[in-house]
Amino acid sequence: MADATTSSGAASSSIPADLAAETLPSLYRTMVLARVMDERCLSLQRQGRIGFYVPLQGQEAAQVACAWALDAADWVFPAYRELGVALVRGVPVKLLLDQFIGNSGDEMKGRQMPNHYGYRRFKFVTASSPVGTQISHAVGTAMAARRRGDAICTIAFFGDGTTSSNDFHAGLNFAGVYRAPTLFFCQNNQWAISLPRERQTASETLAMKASAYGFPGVVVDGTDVHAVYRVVREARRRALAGEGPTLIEAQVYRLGPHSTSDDPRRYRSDAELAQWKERDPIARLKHELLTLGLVTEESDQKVWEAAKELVGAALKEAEATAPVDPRTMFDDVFARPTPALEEQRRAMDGLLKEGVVRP
Amino acid sequence: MADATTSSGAASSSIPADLAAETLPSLYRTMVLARVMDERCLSLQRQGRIGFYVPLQGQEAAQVACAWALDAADWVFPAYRELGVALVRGVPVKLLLDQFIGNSGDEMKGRQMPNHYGYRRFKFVTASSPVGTQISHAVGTAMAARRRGDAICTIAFFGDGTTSSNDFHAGLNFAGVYRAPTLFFCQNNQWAISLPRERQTASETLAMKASAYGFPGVVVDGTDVHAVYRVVREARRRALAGEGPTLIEAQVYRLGPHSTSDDPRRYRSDAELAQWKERDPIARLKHELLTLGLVTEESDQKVWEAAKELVGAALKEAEATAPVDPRTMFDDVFARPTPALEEQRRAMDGLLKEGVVRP
Amino acid sequence: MVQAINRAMFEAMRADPNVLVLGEDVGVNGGVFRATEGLQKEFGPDRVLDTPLSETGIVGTAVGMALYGLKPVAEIQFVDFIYPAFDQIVSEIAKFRYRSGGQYPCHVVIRSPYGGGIKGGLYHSQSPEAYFAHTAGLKVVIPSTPADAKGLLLSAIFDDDPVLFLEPKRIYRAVTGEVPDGDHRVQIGQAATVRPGSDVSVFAYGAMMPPALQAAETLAAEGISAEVVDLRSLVPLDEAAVLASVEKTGRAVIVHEAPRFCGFGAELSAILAEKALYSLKAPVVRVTGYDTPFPYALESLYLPGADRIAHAVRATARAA
Amino acid sequence: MVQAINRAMFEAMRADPNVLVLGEDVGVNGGVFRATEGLQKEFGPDRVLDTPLSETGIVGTAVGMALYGLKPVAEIQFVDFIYPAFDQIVSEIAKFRYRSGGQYPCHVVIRSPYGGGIKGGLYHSQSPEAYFAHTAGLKVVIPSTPADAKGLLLSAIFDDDPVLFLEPKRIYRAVTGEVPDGDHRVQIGQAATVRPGSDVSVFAYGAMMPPALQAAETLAAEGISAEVVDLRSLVPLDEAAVLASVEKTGRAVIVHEAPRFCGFGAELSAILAEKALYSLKAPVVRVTGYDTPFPYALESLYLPGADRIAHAVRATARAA
Ligand SMILES: Cc1ncc(C[n+]2csc(CCOP(=O)(O)OP(=O)(O)O)c2C)c(N)n1
Ligand SMILES: Cc1ncc(C[n+]2csc(CCOP(=O)(O)OP(=O)(O)O)c2C)c(N)n1
Ligand SMILES: [Mg+2]
Ligand SMILES: [Mg+2]
Repeated sequence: MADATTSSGAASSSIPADLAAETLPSLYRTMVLARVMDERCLSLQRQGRIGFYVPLQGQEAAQVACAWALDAADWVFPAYRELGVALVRGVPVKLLLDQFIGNSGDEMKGRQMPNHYGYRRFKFVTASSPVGTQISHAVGTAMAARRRGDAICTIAFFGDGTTSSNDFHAGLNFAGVYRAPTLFFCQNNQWAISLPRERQTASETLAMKASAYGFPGVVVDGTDVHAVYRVVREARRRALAGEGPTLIEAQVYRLGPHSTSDDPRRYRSDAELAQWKERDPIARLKHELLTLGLVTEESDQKVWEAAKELVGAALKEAEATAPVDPRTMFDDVFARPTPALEEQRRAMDGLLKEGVVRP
Repeated sequence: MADATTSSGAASSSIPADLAAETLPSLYRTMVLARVMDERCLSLQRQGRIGFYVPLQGQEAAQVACAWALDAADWVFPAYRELGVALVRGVPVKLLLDQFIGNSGDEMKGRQMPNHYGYRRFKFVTASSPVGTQISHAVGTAMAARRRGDAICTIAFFGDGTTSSNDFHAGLNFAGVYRAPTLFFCQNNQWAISLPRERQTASETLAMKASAYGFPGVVVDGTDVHAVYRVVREARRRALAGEGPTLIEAQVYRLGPHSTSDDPRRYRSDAELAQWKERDPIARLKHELLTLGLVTEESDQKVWEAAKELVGAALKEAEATAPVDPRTMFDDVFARPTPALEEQRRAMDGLLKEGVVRP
Repeated sequence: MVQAINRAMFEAMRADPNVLVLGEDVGVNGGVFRATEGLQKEFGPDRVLDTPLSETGIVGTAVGMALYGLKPVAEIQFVDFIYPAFDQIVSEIAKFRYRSGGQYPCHVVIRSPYGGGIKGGLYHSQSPEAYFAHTAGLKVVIPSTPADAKGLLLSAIFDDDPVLFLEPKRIYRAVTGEVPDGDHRVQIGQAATVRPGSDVSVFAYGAMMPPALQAAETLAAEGISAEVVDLRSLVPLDEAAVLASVEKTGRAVIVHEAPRFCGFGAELSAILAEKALYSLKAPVVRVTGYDTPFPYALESLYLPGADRIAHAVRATARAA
Repeated sequence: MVQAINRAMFEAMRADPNVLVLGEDVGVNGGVFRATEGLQKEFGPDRVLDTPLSETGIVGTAVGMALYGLKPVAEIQFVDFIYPAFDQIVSEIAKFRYRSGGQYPCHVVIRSPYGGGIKGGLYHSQSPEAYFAHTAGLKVVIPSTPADAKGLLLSAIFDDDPVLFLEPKRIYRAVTGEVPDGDHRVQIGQAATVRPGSDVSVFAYGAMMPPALQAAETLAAEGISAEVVDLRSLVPLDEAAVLASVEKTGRAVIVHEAPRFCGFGAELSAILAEKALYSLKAPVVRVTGYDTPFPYALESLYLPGADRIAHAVRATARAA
């Protein structure tokens, strides 16, 4: 989606105050691409072509509009569900699929489960699985950038459940004390696996937790790209103006399962799902584009087809990419392997050569 | 201080709405006893007769009035500074001194640093050093008691600095979600070692952090026994009525050093100290008692002397108590020592008998 | 095996109203591996608690419950996520009885799936048993069969001490076997000599038992008799069984998934170097995970398999 | 030693504006052991940060700073309080470079006083080095002299990898010695044979070095020649030095304060049992803390002292 990225806010350092009508189609295309990839990956997982997948359906507007309001120089600290953000940052689809497959094209070198990626050049920091740990990283990076005099902000993405984590508390508290230029973007998708939002915490909103740390919290409709964009933009302005951090709670809904290992019918009702499906962010934006005359049913069809083609071509490439070299297992534990690691590498090599073990 | 305990609220299960005038002298005597012990222990530490000490000066009113509002059946989860609470619960002075010395009379069996004590029969749970861990314990115990149908509450004591801990966040969040009958009693003594309250967190008050967990927080003047008593009593009523937890921020001042290892002149001004010394809670209550005619300068003199005698006699006893038996080192790791521990005990015994090591 | 674990919790909860279960997704959802399936339906949401997403809170509140006399069984969804609770485990659970002079036992059971083999990558594959085995005051138990899983978990729940119960998720469903009904208990602290042998002792536990046994089978055909010992309990360790085996065979191979350096195998080896040196006819070899984080794509190379184990046993049998 | 550590931080901060210090009470107060004394005065509160009371936050923000290219030196006031940061250390610091395919090095230095001997009881005396040594991706360094403390800390700060730098607080002031001025570096990963000998190898580190050396002195008078090796760096371990010493002496005694079970000594012993078995003339003995939490009143019995070490070396020298 070269188009989405180069024309996106991410590439420009002067971020406009509102989402201009002419950017909407580009933003929409990125959302569609995310949806198309999501569906493709779910089916790849069912076919055993990738091992695992975490879908983002229902959260595309929140992610894409939020990322749109950032500068390319800002640092993003994602969790595992931020495909929409990655696309806006410019991460090529092929690279993501390499990661999902875990092949030699994967910049994570096949070491992580699908969805746990990061790309230094896109200022999109490699995610881990333990929830919340990225929150205090984002604060530290923001403090470091300010020390260096770099006019950027950092942003941590996380879910409603993650507000219960240790790092939510520590990270937001440090951010408040040091007035770190950090945005905390909480996608409240109503569920943390099987735990509904209202049993995650007794606070009325998640946004109001910010007051415990001395800075503002804002609730925003995460299916409304305009609202999300404006809120993020204002938070970013505050951050760079030295006014401190902001907690943003984007209210969305996870339309799919938590991951391909999850069956949401065990814990939530079809009625609830149906209700939220009516607020599908992609349908909503499409409706707006239709109204504005920026898209027709036919041109929309083409947007979807283009996305499918893009993903299909990238997948073909990714599946043709060689597997990871076993010898790389011992790299990057340290900057240079220790003698003990070199010895273990030789031992494994020996086992491979003798045919005791197979790659 | 048999008197202070038996006549205190702790011993009775019907806790009066207000501190009756006739209980004030008894409450005052407990505060004086705490102050006397404190000063004695500071000097014992200087003389090398105990290894370490954590004083409570300035926090007597908050602690004693709070404990007064509890029932003997309630469970107390202290930190290391809660001498005033321990005295109200009825812990004998001799037993505390045994702990400070770490002798064979110490119910902790000489295993912990001074000030880290607990007594099951007084429902005063043995403290550890890592700050905050007791907060989630108090929540779990409250949930357990409710499950058993026991009409009690639990109370966690901690300082302003401890609001930054992981367990503050986890404990309060669980308490909010499960509406646990727990009181969170934060003694904001303005300092966490050398860090002033306003750099601990950017929130305006500590009490307001409760709203992040969906329950009320209250600020109270911790030098005013009446105010503290009333606030705690109401929080306890709420807890037992199923209305959930309360966070109480008692504003006090640590008049002494953080511990005998600390020199507060390195980080705070004499002026600040002098200002707070004027609000010494003991002087304040004495003034009230004088006004009410419940004490005279002469009878007050006697209160102090009685406390000194009590402490002196207990100290004599405690210092005459035998040291701990080295063989006990291997007890209580598990309910019954494992074969490996028995082997280590035999090995140490052998070393002792051969004179290789000395107790 | 996962059904056996589920049965153990049913039995324990029926037998004793003090037993309760708490953790993330353990209630309505029945646990992400279905280990707690059906419990909430039978015992209600007050005894099978779906908790907020905080391991600190899960373990911290479990401690408070245990202090009051309940027997909480806390689930950590993957042992890779136990670290937010590390302070509660190491500073509190392991030390409560000791620091209070015996006044406050703290019999929390923490159940958690561990280990590789399910394509879980760095954060859904770890084997951190050595951390806990090094922590004085904790028992550490790892079953390798459904019957042991049930028997050891029941023993753990009714033990007087805190127990970390690590479940080899890789063989949750793969390994089957008879599971005795009712209050079946397996005593904690006893190893099982699963396959007697005379040439080399192989020590393993958890998900490493199937490949260890498979290796022994292969080697038998080659005329090498491997004795395979399932440790079952790392703390307390059945040192007598370990020493007896090596005194017989004179040779030892130790198998675990965790990285080698300072892993549990080091302790076993050190015990042999101290107490069985004169019986040793060959170097003590460890077949383990490598000293790297757990790699996703290369997990089958990272994890000890039957071939690697057999290779090491063969070399050990021949060494002189 | 504490002054040497202080000097190292001054040197590093003067040399490189990317170095900063953060932790509880490290600024105005200069650290509870005065290790950071004077730093805030010279470098200001933006480079020497007094943090809120959260080890999670200290280490988590330090990670973020390191990702951006700073070189944060985080102080954990006592290593007993490192557990709230365990998740950040084990899940994040140790694995960042690896999981990102080398894109994100994470060179955080964590300094922390460890060990007994100051009447600190359970929570101001622990020696948890084995936890970290078992964690792939972390370097673990423990100096025993002021010169090494300075040289190793400077190396740690300018290393490309994360380093846990454990300081033997018991000898912060007790042990003195010349400290070279300026940019004095001691390479991480090299042991020091502090006292050569021929009969028994004694391996120790940190605060166990003085009693180990004292024991060697006592034994020399008895005609037993003990070689005393200061490991200095547990990860990477100078395995060559360990093996060379035991190949020479044929006998080994390992000393540490931490509990024995699964302690660092187990790894040393296991390396010997695997790679030096045929050189070993006597069982490998560990002189360590007992497998209990750290006791307050009995700490002098708990901690290995010169007499206990000498006793073990004597027995090892005589064993045949
Ligand atoms: C510390 C930790 N505990 C448990 C898990 C297992 N887990 C993975 S995602 C998840 C729920 C997260 O919910 P939320 O923060 O709302 O994010 P969402 O998945 O809804 O986007 C859980 C419990 C984990 N990854 N990390
Ligand atoms: C987890 C942890 N980190 C650090 C310490 C060291 N420490 C002991 S007390 C203290 C300050 C506590 O401040 P506060 O909570 O305000 O309580 P106060 O001492 O003022 O009563 C610190 C940092 C500790 N005990 N536990
Ligand atoms: Mg969610
Ligand atoms: Mg305080």
